[in-house]
Amino acid sequence: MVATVGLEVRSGVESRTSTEAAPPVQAQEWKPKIVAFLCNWCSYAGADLAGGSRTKYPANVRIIRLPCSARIDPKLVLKSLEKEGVDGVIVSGCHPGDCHYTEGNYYARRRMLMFRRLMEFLGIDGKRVQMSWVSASEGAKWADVVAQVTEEIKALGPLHPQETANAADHQ
Amino acid sequence: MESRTLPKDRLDQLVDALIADYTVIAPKDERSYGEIESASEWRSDGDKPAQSLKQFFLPERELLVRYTKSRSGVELVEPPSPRSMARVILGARPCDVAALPVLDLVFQWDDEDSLYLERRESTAIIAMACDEPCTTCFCASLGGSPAGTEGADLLLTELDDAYHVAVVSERGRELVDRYSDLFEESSVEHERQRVQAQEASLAKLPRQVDIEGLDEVLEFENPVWETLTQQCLDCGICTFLCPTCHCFDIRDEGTPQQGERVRLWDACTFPSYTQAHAGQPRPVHYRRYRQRIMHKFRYYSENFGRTLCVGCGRCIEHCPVGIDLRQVLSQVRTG
Amino acid sequence: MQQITSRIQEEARRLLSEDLVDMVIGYEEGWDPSTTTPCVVRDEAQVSRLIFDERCVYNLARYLVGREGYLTSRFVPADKRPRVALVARPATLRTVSVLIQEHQFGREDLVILGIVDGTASAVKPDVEVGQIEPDDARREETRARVGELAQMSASERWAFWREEFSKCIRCYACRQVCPFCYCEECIAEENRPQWIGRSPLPRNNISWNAIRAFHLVGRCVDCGECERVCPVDIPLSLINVKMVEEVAAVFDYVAGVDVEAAPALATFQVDDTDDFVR
Amino acid sequence: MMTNIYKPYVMAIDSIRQETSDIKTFRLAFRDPAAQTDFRFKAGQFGVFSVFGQGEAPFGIANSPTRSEYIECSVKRVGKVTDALHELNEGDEVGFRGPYGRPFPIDQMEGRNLVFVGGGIGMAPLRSLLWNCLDRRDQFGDITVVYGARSVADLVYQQELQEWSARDDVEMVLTVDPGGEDERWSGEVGFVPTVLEKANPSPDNAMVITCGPPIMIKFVLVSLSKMGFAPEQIITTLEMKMKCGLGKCGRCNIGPAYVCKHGPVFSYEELMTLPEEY
Repeated sequence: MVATVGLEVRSGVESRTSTEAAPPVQAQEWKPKIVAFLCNWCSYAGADLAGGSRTKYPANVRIIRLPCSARIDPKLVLKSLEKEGVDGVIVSGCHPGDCHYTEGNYYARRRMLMFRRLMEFLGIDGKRVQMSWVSASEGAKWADVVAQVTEEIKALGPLHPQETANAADHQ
Repeated sequence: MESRTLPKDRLDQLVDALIADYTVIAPKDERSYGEIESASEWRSDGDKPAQSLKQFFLPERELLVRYTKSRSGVELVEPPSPRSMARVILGARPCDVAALPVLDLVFQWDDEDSLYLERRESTAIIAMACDEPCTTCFCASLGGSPAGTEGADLLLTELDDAYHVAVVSERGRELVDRYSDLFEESSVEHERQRVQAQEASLAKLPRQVDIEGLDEVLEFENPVWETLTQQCLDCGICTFLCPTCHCFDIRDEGTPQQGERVRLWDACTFPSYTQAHAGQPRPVHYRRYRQRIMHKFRYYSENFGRTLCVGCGRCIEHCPVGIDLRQVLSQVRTG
Repeated sequence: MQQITSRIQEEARRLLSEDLVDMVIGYEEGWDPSTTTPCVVRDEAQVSRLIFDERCVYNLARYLVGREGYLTSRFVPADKRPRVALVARPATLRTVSVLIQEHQFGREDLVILGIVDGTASAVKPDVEVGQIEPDDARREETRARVGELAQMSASERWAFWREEFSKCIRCYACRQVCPFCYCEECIAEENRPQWIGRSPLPRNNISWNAIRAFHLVGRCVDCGECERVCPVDIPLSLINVKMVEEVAAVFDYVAGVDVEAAPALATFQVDDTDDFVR
Repeated sequence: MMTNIYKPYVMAIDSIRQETSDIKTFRLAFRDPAAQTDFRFKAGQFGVFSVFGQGEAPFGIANSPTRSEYIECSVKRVGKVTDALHELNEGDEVGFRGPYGRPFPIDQMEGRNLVFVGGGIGMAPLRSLLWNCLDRRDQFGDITVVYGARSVADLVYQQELQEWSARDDVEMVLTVDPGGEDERWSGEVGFVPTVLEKANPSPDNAMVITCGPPIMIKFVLVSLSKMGFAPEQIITTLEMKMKCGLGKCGRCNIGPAYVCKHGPVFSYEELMTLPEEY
């Protein structure tokens, strides 16, 4: 089933200070951790369908449900990227025209495009902030999206301290 | 005052000797003082940096205590005592140095703030007299001068071929004795050059402001406050860059399992400074700016006998909208 | 420049004497000859304080908005707000256009004594008091540096900005000087939850500067004040100008050019590009 | 070697009592018994309590020094730290720094009649002093307590109110704001200042100790002067925002006074010399 994490971001949640060097990556192969913000009506239902029909897809993703893709405020994406263990974010909503609130995904589309451009200019690879349209019936597509994004981010390497150390980001 | 002479060609030797024995902090660029690894990193001729020495005694973020929660309960770990790191501040301007004894008063009041005071005890200060005061300097109005010795252990004054070294404190003498081979006895000629150099720079001081008896004149009810600095934007530049402003916030950063309780710079110009559930006693700008002036020029001297300002002029130089404290102090007096 | 000053004083005297406005927001001499400072003249006899020259760089539109803004103050009932005349540089004209687009106040709420430089602006001054050269040099230099940064690799840019933002002391001057940062309570002040870490750690500073830059997308008119006032010289204009270029390229929109238009991120087209969406 | 004055004691929550819907009283015991034995404080002093990870907040110590085998504080759920405190359970650990501030001038009160005037959670510091006086009852004259809250459900320390009412050496006057009463309520109905005037305690050889919301204090002071109480006879404790509690951080500075060092207990005479900023 879909493991959901309530959007309960405890205030002041910041793990270790970044002034200390983070502990070395565990011995076995590094696995990216991806936060996925799903709109409740389409993408979350799609992810639920994927889980319900036992579709296999990488478990690197932590899903957070929100009423609409327009509610996915870049501060949520920023807070996720700030977390020491997070390496990428997926924002997913209904296909244009299907939005339960009619135009939410249109606003989200513009907003995420500009946010990605800003992140890229600040030096965070655009592949770390991905967006997708997944409808309630597209369980399979959701599984593909997660698989592809996981591969892309695995190629980019970890976003946090180790990343600046061994600069895995290749252009 | 006892003095020595340091030939110019031996300055770099002195700096390298200090770097070998101490952590040496000196002006690095026009932005801030910083730790230097070699004599070349010290920018000895420019104006005072935008940031003062405050950050080396009251850092902008300072660990107070680190907490970790385990099954046996919360474990608190204190930061290591700053006493362990011996430091020398080199080439500090007299106004920045004079600010430290003013700050000592509040941090010694009743409960001794060990984090601040141990840093003070473990840091020797070699000041450098100013030869070119800026257009915004008004140290003389606060009893200081471009060659002020207050708070310094040694004061260097640049002469033609050497530096005049005034030995101000016991710690200064220890420094001079430790590197005695670099110093020479001070000559009458050097003394004459020092007096002449210091008078020359004093003459270059721009228009000063009259602080005499200001603390009696400052009235809370004076209507002039309401329009005095209406162009102020309530940012934190004048308080953060001020060498004597010391207000701070205490916050926890981390998870309930582990994290740090830290002290952060804060500013009375920020609306959130006195925001409380019970209400906001200073909701509008003029009440906050009035507190800034009253605290620095009246309340601090009523409590500690010293004005909380050294006339360095940073709040004037860096104010985003060109507010000049000298003008504010003269207008609030005439009122 | 001298006759711009006299034009401003002349207009101010007329407006105040005929009781058309309650105040004129402009520039006056500072205590130190090298500086000027914003001023508010309410009395006709004081119009001689108003001046204008190359030292007068502040974006005075900032004083119209925000919690204590003359046209939006939370402490003054709407019907008691003053009638304002504003001395407006070219960037201030564009700023006023965007603020009107964002319904902060109406065009009729203020009299503008404008100094123009030929750049496009939806809002025209009520009285044109002078012309100055556009600051093309600064603009070109900023654009060139944005270009340089764009050539770098992602990790080089990341290193560049991480170094720049680690200097940030969180004095919030960039926010306080910006006419578009008029929120009653900024997200940086929220502590339940604490979206932006309060202490000046590199990662908190990056989040602060990123969210501030994002909140200006499609709004910033590149008046350059945030970069000018930064006490630790962070090149903030580079980010703002880059996003101005992106918004222009992707949505063919420039802030402040059309008062009727909706800001870029406050509207949409059904056929907006979504080539980046899976 | 100087001690780190910001390092808190670690306290375990011994018991939690739900006083009202949004007020809880916490009874805390030092984890380190040695710290418990040599811990001394006086009625009217406060401590800075903290929930690790959320922050610190100052609260008056609500129990009496004569019963100091523990520390009690009553906390109203209003903000980030108080929210976190209300989430805690018995056995959890919190931080405590203190005791700080100037206590009630109990020695000046000896041999005098005492009038306690409390409102809402303002009863907490008064409770500390009241128990202190009751444990040395013979050293004081008449004791009158006028205490009110918005409604019956908002009255704190309900059992103790009964206990005090049952005593014959204390005159208890309880009230709720108009509309706050319920069918079983037998006390007064009216705002504290009006009920105080009705009780009309004599100002001769008397002192008043009052604490409550600022609006209540304002009108209580008016009533007290009408009843002939001189400013130096009236003692209050300020609910000013404090942070370090040690006179360093500057936050509680009003006029020449630092509330955390020169207060929080002030006579009304002293308060009148301070600017109206609390």
